[in-house]
Amino acid sequence: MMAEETLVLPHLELRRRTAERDRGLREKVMSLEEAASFVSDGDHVALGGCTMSRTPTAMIWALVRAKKKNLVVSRSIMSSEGEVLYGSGISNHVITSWFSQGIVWGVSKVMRHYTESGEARFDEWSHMSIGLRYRAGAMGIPYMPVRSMIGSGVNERLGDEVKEVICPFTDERLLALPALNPDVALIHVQRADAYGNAQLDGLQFMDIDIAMAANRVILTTEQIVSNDSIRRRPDHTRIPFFTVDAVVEVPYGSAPHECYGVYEPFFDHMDTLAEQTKKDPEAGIKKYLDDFYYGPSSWSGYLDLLGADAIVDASRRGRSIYND
Amino acid sequence: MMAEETLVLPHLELRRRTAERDRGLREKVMSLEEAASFVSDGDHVALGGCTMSRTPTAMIWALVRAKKKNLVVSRSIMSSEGEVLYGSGISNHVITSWFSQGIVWGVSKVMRHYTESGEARFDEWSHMSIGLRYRAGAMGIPYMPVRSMIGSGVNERLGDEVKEVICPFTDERLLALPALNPDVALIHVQRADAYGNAQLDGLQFMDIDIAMAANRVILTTEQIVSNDSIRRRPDHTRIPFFTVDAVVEVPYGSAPHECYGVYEPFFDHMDTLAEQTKKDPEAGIKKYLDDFYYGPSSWSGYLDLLGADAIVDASRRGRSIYND
Amino acid sequence: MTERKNYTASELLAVMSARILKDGQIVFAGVGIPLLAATLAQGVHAPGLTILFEGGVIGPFVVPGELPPSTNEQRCTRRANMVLPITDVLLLLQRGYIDVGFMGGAQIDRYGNLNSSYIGDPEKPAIRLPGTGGGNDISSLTQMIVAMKHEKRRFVNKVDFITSPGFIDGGSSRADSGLIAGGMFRVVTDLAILAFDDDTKEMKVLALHPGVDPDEVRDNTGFDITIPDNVGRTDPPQKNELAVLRNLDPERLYTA
Amino acid sequence: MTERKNYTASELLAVMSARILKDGQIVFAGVGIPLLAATLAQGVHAPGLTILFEGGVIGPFVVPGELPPSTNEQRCTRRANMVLPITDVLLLLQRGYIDVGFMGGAQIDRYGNLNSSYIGDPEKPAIRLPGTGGGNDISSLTQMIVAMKHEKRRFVNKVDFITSPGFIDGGSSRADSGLIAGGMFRVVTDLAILAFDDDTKEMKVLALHPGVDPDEVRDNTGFDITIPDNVGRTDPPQKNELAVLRNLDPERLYTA
Repeated sequence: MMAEETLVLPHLELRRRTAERDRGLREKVMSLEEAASFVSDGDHVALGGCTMSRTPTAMIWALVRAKKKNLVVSRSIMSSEGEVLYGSGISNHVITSWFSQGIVWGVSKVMRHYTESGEARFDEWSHMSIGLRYRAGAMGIPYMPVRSMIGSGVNERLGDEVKEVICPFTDERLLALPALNPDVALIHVQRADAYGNAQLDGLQFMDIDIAMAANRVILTTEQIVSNDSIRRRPDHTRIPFFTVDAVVEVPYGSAPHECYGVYEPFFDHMDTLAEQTKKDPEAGIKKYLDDFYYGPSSWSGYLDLLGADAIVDASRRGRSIYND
Repeated sequence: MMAEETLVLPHLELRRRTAERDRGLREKVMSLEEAASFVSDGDHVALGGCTMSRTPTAMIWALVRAKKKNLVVSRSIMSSEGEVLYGSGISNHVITSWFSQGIVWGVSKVMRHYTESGEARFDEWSHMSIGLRYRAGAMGIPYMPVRSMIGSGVNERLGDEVKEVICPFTDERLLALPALNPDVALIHVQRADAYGNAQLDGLQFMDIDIAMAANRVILTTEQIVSNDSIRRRPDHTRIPFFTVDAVVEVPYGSAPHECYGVYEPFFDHMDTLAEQTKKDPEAGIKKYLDDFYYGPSSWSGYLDLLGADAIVDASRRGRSIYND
Repeated sequence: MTERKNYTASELLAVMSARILKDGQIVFAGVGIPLLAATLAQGVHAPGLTILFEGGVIGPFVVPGELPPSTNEQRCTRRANMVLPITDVLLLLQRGYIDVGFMGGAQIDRYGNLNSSYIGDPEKPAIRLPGTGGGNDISSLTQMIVAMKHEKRRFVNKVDFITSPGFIDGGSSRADSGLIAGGMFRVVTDLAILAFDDDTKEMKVLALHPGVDPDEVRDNTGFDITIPDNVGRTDPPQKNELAVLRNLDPERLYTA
Repeated sequence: MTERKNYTASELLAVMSARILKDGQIVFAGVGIPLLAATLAQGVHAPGLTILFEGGVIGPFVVPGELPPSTNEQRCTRRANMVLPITDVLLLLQRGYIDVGFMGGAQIDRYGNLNSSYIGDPEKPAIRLPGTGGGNDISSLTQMIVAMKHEKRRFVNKVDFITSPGFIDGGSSRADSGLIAGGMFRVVTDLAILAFDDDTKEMKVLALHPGVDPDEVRDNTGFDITIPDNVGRTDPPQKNELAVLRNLDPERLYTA
């Protein structure tokens, strides 16, 4: 388990780090490669989205290519991007509530291989507990009381990472969840301006809390829009610019996962990955990385490998949410 | 101060009350008068909006006419509706962070008259503390740790209504704010469907937390729209139907205050109220109630008294937010 | 289950689960059988039932033939009344707005505890399973219905690991641990409907499905299970129930 | 202040406050002088300064002549980058995103504590004032600038009531009380710019405005205030500053 003294950042240290950031209104558009420099080896990296939705695939792709090391990665629920983390070795420690490719493909053989062999850690928290850890971090409080996770093996296995507290008003026993302020958050959105004001359509998952909690935010976006268009509908902005350090325009930046209203998951690609990692998970995921992560010379090269047919099909299904 | 044992509802009692509510998908459109029956004498009533924005004026108007008694009323910031509460006698106990007509009219003489004479209570909390009390109530936790209000007279005067807690991870001292689950919430919105799914444009204030925290919600709305139109943009719904017990269509339901994008405050009316309550606050507010609250036979009669000129002017200013 | 039946075990599960749901309820559902059952209930007897997904969805309607692959994709939001952040939809459980949590199970024990984390010793597991997802929160915070296949390896005396708490060690141990609300309500299998004793909190048989012999339940349960002499009998799936179900899942992704 | 000046006391306040703000800062501002000053700073030397309002507004631009009546109406949201719930915008202070809180004051004491709640005994006040609004949260959670008229009845030795905490009883008493971050940074008046001693946390004069004699400050302050021999002097308001200001408030609602 994580050393207790580093589990929750002391408030003054959290503020010191935040005060150091350049939070002024300024343009911060850059390439995936440039944005990757905001992630240091050993960082705690939180991923936006959930399961196969708005996964920051392109940014993870860039971090794998940049050969980052010893990242601790947290997310509400992990899908195939978790297999990529383990397989590439950029992280052997994930914190999540559920980790497999997706229900329809059964239990992930890659996750099983790395965790059962002891090569990698998978710290399990309840879904809401992860959300409330980010939320406490976003709110600037060191813990959040909760009525869940109590009495379970999940709780027990977390040891001193959670504590019992007593409500001073009702004397009820609650669990205190430690605030989580990630070093970096990777979040993919439908649109953002050059300053980092982001709009999210559809499901928001834990992204807003993650952005507020993190010490740096790398935003990838399907589209960069003008600040003017953001200012016309300020009640549609979900992430304010001053939390954001990098903005990267990456069309299809969540593929093979979905981006609400833009494209659905690339199911055939996911089928192939599941099939390819079934027999020899390690060789299967390495080959996948060779083909899709190390092989292409650019993100467009990656999309080429997905193929125009699949892109068009995923897009048609994605846009269909607005058809009626 | 409120008796400590009733300050925070025990969790099982909160759940019992919630379980008793009819939370199925059903139509609940009714008149102001019918909706007033959801408020009982002695209830804790939370008001949505803030200062002169999205004040549930029409519903307060109905409660005054129904001669409710001994209400405890909380709101982020109180404006002239607080004067109406005191003057009508439906509440002599408000909980808020700031109470006057508005900065431009100086200190409210009505507020001063009733509080300085001891006829009415005005419990002062910090702005964020009220918000976090609603939020804790909305989250189903009995308290929320906070770093504000500490060390001030505001805190000191609240006595046992707040408690110091120690973070079990960082040993930091924090203040525990008691959850607030109002008996009834009155919330005015731009649009809602017949089931109570509500959309809010622009500033949201504390309305979402209030709706989630309360044991009953009365929604007044500028416009009732179809459930179909709600379902086309589910990410615009801010209050889910199952928290709502009554939906009342009341155009200009916040007048003389504003409703974002629909009308701005009726400044001349506010000027007149301020002037009329300056010399003899009690007589001034009584006359105001006679003229605008008891006089008209219907809400349209109230709007008649505001006058078409003022309505058109406020509407023109209100809609102008979307002009560029 | 020796007779020929005009439905699959999964269809039986979905139909029997759907019947337990009541009109007007708010149901927190997982994908697969729970979603099918809740949608079936809407179509047959509970038009005012509301489905919630842990991805952050309130009151969606599933498009037949477009069953979502998890509770976190846009297909889950079709014709929804509201979408909201994950943490907030889960907090509705904690606040007490949800009547029923409804999910599948990999392994359950006599006190209704569910395991979806580890087979074997958690320190060195034989199998690492995907984990709790929303299951722990749902089972901690509301009344639960679980739908699962009735097999000996799934119905064990004591789970290897409590991922989603039922009644822990039985008796008052759930409340004693600090979980003051919620608890297991029903387990629906392809053989029977199971409930929990009011005092001991041990699993017992409430009703057997058509053609199921009590011994079949005993043989497929890894602990001694009470089957009262006056145990109930469920009615077989009806035509209209099966018709609605097959329309929802024409490719039999979840009802093969 | 005996010389004739081409600006009002309120204009002086706005100009002197604006100069303290830096480009790139995130400023939580009240209406009136704070908003005018922050907008003035944007127009003169700090184009990348961001204004926040407690009503839930990030990065608005004020339309000249349409000053909002409070921080909670739609006028505050003109050309804003984002609007969000009140509680969440205030939580940005607690999280540490805000550089400066900037507000007016009714009564302040030698340790920078502000009172906007009660004149006289709170149990039986001579005057009940409107209360804290966001003031308590802002002053508890970030570095503060206060702009107010310099009058003896406003600058008191000890406030009747601490609505918004400054340095409480001076020294380390603020941190000792549990307020580990933030604190008073500057008080700007129509006579001087005031700061606080690093150790004692007592108010002291940093700079005098044009034409102001040290005795004028002493006469208008209700406690002994330190005025160093080498006290600074501010430059008078410049034409461009006054022009921007008068364009913002042509009816002189806040700068009469």
